[in-house]
Amino acid sequence: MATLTYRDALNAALREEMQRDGDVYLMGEEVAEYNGAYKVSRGLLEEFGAKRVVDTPIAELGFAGIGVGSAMVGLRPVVEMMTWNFALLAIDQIVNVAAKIRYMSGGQIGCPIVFRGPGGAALQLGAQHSQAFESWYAHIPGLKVVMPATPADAKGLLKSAIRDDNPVIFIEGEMLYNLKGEVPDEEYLIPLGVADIKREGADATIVCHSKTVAPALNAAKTLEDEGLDVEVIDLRTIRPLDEAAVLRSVRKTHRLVIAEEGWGFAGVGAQVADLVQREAFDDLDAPVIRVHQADVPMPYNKHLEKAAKVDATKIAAAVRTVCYRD
Amino acid sequence: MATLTYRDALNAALREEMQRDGDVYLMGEEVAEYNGAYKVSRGLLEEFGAKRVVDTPIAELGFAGIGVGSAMVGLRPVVEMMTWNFALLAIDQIVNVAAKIRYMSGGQIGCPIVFRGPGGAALQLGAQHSQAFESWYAHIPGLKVVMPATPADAKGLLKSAIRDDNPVIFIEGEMLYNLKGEVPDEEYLIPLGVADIKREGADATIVCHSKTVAPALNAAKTLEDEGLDVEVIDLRTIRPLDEAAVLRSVRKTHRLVIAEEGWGFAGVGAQVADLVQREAFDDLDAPVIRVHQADVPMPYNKHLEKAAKVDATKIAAAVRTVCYRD
Amino acid sequence: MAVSTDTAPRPTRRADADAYRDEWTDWLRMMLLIRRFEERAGEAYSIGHIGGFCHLYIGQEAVAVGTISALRDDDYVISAYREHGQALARGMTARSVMAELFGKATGCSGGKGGSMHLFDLERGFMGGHGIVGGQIPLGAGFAFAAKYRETEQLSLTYFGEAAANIGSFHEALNIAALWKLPAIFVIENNGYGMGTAVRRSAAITDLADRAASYGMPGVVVDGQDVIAVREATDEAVARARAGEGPTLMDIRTYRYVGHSMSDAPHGTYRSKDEVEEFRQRDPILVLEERMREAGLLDDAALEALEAEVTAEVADAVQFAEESPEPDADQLWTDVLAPVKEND
Amino acid sequence: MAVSTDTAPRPTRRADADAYRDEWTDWLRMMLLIRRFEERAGEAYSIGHIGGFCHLYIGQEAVAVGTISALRDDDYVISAYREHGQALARGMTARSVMAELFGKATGCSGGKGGSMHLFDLERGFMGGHGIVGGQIPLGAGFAFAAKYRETEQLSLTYFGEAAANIGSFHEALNIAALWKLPAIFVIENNGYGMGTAVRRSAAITDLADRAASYGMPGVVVDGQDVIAVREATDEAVARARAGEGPTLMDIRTYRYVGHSMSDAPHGTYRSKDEVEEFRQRDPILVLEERMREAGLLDDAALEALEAEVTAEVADAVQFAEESPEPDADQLWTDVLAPVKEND
Ligand SMILES: Cc1ncc(C[n+]2csc(CCOP(=O)(O)OP(=O)(O)O)c2C)c(N)n1
Ligand SMILES: Cc1ncc(C[n+]2csc(CCOP(=O)(O)OP(=O)(O)O)c2C)c(N)n1
Ligand SMILES: [Mg+2]
Ligand SMILES: [Mg+2]
Repeated sequence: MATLTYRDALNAALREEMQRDGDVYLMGEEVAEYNGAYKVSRGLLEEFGAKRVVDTPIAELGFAGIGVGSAMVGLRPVVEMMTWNFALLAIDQIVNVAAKIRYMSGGQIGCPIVFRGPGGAALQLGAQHSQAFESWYAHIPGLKVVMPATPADAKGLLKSAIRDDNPVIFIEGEMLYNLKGEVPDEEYLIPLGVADIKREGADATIVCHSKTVAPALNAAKTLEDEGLDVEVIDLRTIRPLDEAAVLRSVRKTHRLVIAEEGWGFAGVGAQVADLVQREAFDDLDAPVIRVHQADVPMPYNKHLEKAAKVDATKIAAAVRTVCYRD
Repeated sequence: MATLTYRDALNAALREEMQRDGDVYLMGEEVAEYNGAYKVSRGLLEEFGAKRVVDTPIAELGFAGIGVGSAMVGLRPVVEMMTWNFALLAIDQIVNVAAKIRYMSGGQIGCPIVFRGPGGAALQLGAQHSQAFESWYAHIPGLKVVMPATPADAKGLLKSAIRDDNPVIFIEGEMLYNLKGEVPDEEYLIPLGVADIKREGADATIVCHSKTVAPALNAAKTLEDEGLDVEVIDLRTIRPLDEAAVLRSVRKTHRLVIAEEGWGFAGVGAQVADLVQREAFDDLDAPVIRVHQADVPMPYNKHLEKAAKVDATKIAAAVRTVCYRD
Repeated sequence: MAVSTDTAPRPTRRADADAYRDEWTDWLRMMLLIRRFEERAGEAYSIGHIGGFCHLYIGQEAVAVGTISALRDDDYVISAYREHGQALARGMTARSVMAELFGKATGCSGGKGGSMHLFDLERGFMGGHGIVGGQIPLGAGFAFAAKYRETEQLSLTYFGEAAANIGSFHEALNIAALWKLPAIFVIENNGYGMGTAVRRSAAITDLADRAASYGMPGVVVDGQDVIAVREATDEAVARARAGEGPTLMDIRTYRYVGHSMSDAPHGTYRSKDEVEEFRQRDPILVLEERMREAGLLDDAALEALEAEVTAEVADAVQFAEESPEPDADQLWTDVLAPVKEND
Repeated sequence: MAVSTDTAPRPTRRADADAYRDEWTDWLRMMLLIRRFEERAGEAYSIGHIGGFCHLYIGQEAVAVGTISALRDDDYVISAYREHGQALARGMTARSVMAELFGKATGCSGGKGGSMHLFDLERGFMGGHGIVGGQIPLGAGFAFAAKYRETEQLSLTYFGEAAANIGSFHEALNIAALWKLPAIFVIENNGYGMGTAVRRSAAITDLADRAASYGMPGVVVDGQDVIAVREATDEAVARARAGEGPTLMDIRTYRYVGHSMSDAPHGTYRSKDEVEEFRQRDPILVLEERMREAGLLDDAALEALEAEVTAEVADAVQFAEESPEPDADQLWTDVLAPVKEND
């Protein structure tokens, strides 16, 4: 096992898949000569050349559509969105073409494309640059939505996403890029649609994904000292959702907290709460509680931003509540 | 009380508000000379002239931004989206500017704008023209989301939306435009954020909005003959959600079905289910059940389309389930 | 022709009028087929056999026939929602297109696409798209793939003149020119976007001039003269094949019918007289006369062609009527790719 | 200057070089203020007093000063995220801008906006926007409102040259020209969008030529000569006020520093030499020399100005440091308008 950053794990996944399949190419703003705004594509231009590592103008709608078009005829583009905030400009191509082309064409035309880049907030980037849109994409049939929390998951899931024959929304995190973790040396894939138990526990379940996984694990550690044994389930893939994994855990612990980075209304957590109350109604010993961003545009000021964000303290408090420990 | 169509009720609301306030203007594709693609703006060009009833090129991002800009400096635009499907191209201006400008500017700059037009499916318009995006907009702090189901509500809510100092997403329905109903003769407003009990009942609650209100009422009629007394709550406004009205009803009936037109994953119904299990956990005698569109892009074929859509039969079946009558 | 004279078709043919004469009969036949197909589609729509939106191509036939006849079989074609004519010109059978309009399982999209979403991957017919301008970046994407694979294929992208005001036009053309993609962008300029004349939606009415913003050639073409259309397309094709990059064609034509079946042929935005005037220079008549002059067509031959296409369309309608509806389980298929071994 | 010579600033001044001489001192002072302000902002960023993204304006001062000096107080100004200089040129105090960068309650956006989101409604400074191109339709919207109200106000919209490739540029300019809105669109052409030179992102490098797609005048302006900038802006202002519609200005300038504070001044995309070469024609030096020639400036006067602006900036930094953080409840305010009686 080597220790890699999340950034380098993604870089390795891209490199391996580009070596493996000549139809895979990377396109986006600053991905080539600049090595990527967040350096995820470092070195790929040198290795694969300008034909397969393509710098684009600032034209999200245009290059997303070009990527989708090339995927409709069999290439396997990886389209980098410098951040997912900017993908709002491209969302018509993602939702109206990538997600629907197979269905509209009666199964004739596929769209094996990966849209990837950092989502959610970093530090003090302000309202327009700090948004988590996973629940939007997960709302759309025809898309898959993947959000790795660790370097090992990032690599294995990105490789699977690139090999998947469907459009995949792959949401990373600027705050995760420097996260270090063990990554297997040999090649491996992690299947899409399979959640991961990041920590086993018996008293309560925390369902989380992406940036809420680390705080959830910290909260679990804190609660351990308080005599609470908490299970932490990392969804890893938001759509398709691993419903069985969530239900299995809740049927064991009877208590559930859902932590997500984004806003609450019709967020991913709302869907998980709906699922659990519907499928595990009698297993629940307490209402499901959600932890999510303050329901406001993200403020610039660092104290206000901190107050707006999900953290281990807020998650731990929610777990105490579902365990009637407060 | 006069009997008006939903279309004419909207038309009357626009006319009255434009007469009342010279800062209110209507802008969009084909709204002026063509009287609107769905004739909602019929006659407004003649009455108010080309300065206040403005035909635009096909450039949703551009004219949405122009509308937002004019609202930032105090005009009160009503921007018609020919359908909400096309608003995906304008969503950056709606989400990144209209919804955030007040917050980002520290309260200096408001955005009193209404975006309106038909949402959801009509008949056989295919995958790209048959989408319900209310859960997306309701996810965004800074926006209000309004979806009237009747002519009277359409008129009263549109007038309030135009007078509201916030950006309002006003979603109509092509299938509702010809719906007839009683509309008060004297001027009236219906406040945003207040649900309406469309039918009182004691045994179960159906929460619905827009196009699912009529089928919900039909289902209630059917179930009446089966001895079930069903309450029908029309949300009318999705954001801010009238949580009190929903909880009040559930605490009375102890059983809830949520019916919405759109897709299920992280839909409006997921949020309502989450709310109810959280706030009325012990009042529920059965899990909350949701009825929504089949989780697929909308097919063109009329039989497949019918099968994909929510109808009274599906809603009634769900009510029987929560009442353990099946 | 008050409102739209500024974009009215005008003669642009330059080369020998006899050029392509061995293809004329095929072209005439195809234009007739499209015309009759659309007429029958209109009838079927009015009696409820076709649903949703239905946008007819009547009056614009020379554009599809003149452009597509210049292509290789492995080139890519993509259009908007007014694409029946292009689908037929690309060699899709009247049966498969009519059946799709009827929503039948035998339709080119299995009944799941409909009039606005015709697809035939085998023939490189990539739709059929309903969001104005959405197909423009996609067309550039096919050209990107062709260049990536060095296949010398090209892509032909159709859109209405009103789509030249939307962002995707600008973004796609800039990138296509910057990367010298083998693409041809065809403004199918029928003078109106729904009820809006060009000069009410575009700050300049000679849309070909917008090519200069991307350093690509822009040409105005007489869309009612199939020979002129083919001539201009050949040049664009040559550029694309030679790796010289994209061309923007502003092909001037006219829509005789309403924007869609739910729209009257004329109304507040254009007069009956205007429509009548444009009908005088009908693309089918223009070629017909040229062929008669050249002694390649007489009444008998024309009647024979008419009989052929009428029969072909009648057969297509019958086929569509008799074809089965898609199975109920088709609702759930084609959302995602069939599950395969990841490796 | 390999990579970006194709868009390098070149002299464009036409009128009498003495024009505006009574304003020169103010301009020099403002350019110096911006320069020193940005230098101090850079320092404050490196020691963590400023967070997030911070895009400095160093090298581009003449653009903001030359354009904004031509405006009326009630005109509207809107820009992207590289807007500190324009905010100061518009008369916002160094205190209110620096405090905003520090995220303090006394900042022009109450600490909730930050470097990319400076606002001052009173001065018609409408932001500070972070989505490339997003401000272009907004600027057209202010012009729409001005025309609607017949106030003879106009809007001045800044964006980088890389934004000229995005859809909103095309849509907004077409509509603004079609409706003859009193708008001025300024391409602040510093040669690069992050690490991408113009010729790698635009199919043509003379972006002013894109004005022709909208039938509006497009002018190339020497952005390092504040007099030339003002001269060209006056013409655009005159057109707008006269109801003749928008103008596109391609103002050629150069960014001495990195794209943002997290980016090096030079790297793979441009050489140290190139940056040095451009620094030779510094906008402050250009005016300074002109003033010396004209006998309007000597060392003493310059030192006095320097001392003034240095003190002003120092005061702004101290003010920002000592200002309070926003109250915790500010997290929840300004999401929606304060509830008012709906009549
Ligand atoms: C983005 C978008 N906006 C609006 C519409 C509604 N609409 C469909 S066709 C059309 C007019 C298009 O005109 P043009 O591009 O000239 O094509 P034509 O119909 O004349 O062939 C409009 C406004 C749409 N489908 N997509
Ligand atoms: C729509 C969008 N895409 C990408 C970005 C990331 N980004 C921020 S600035 C920038 C470069 C813009 O260059 P230019 O327009 O020339 O302005 P400059 O920074 O040179 O002043 C990019 C790509 C963004 N903010 N918005
Ligand atoms: Mg047209
Ligand atoms: Mg730049």
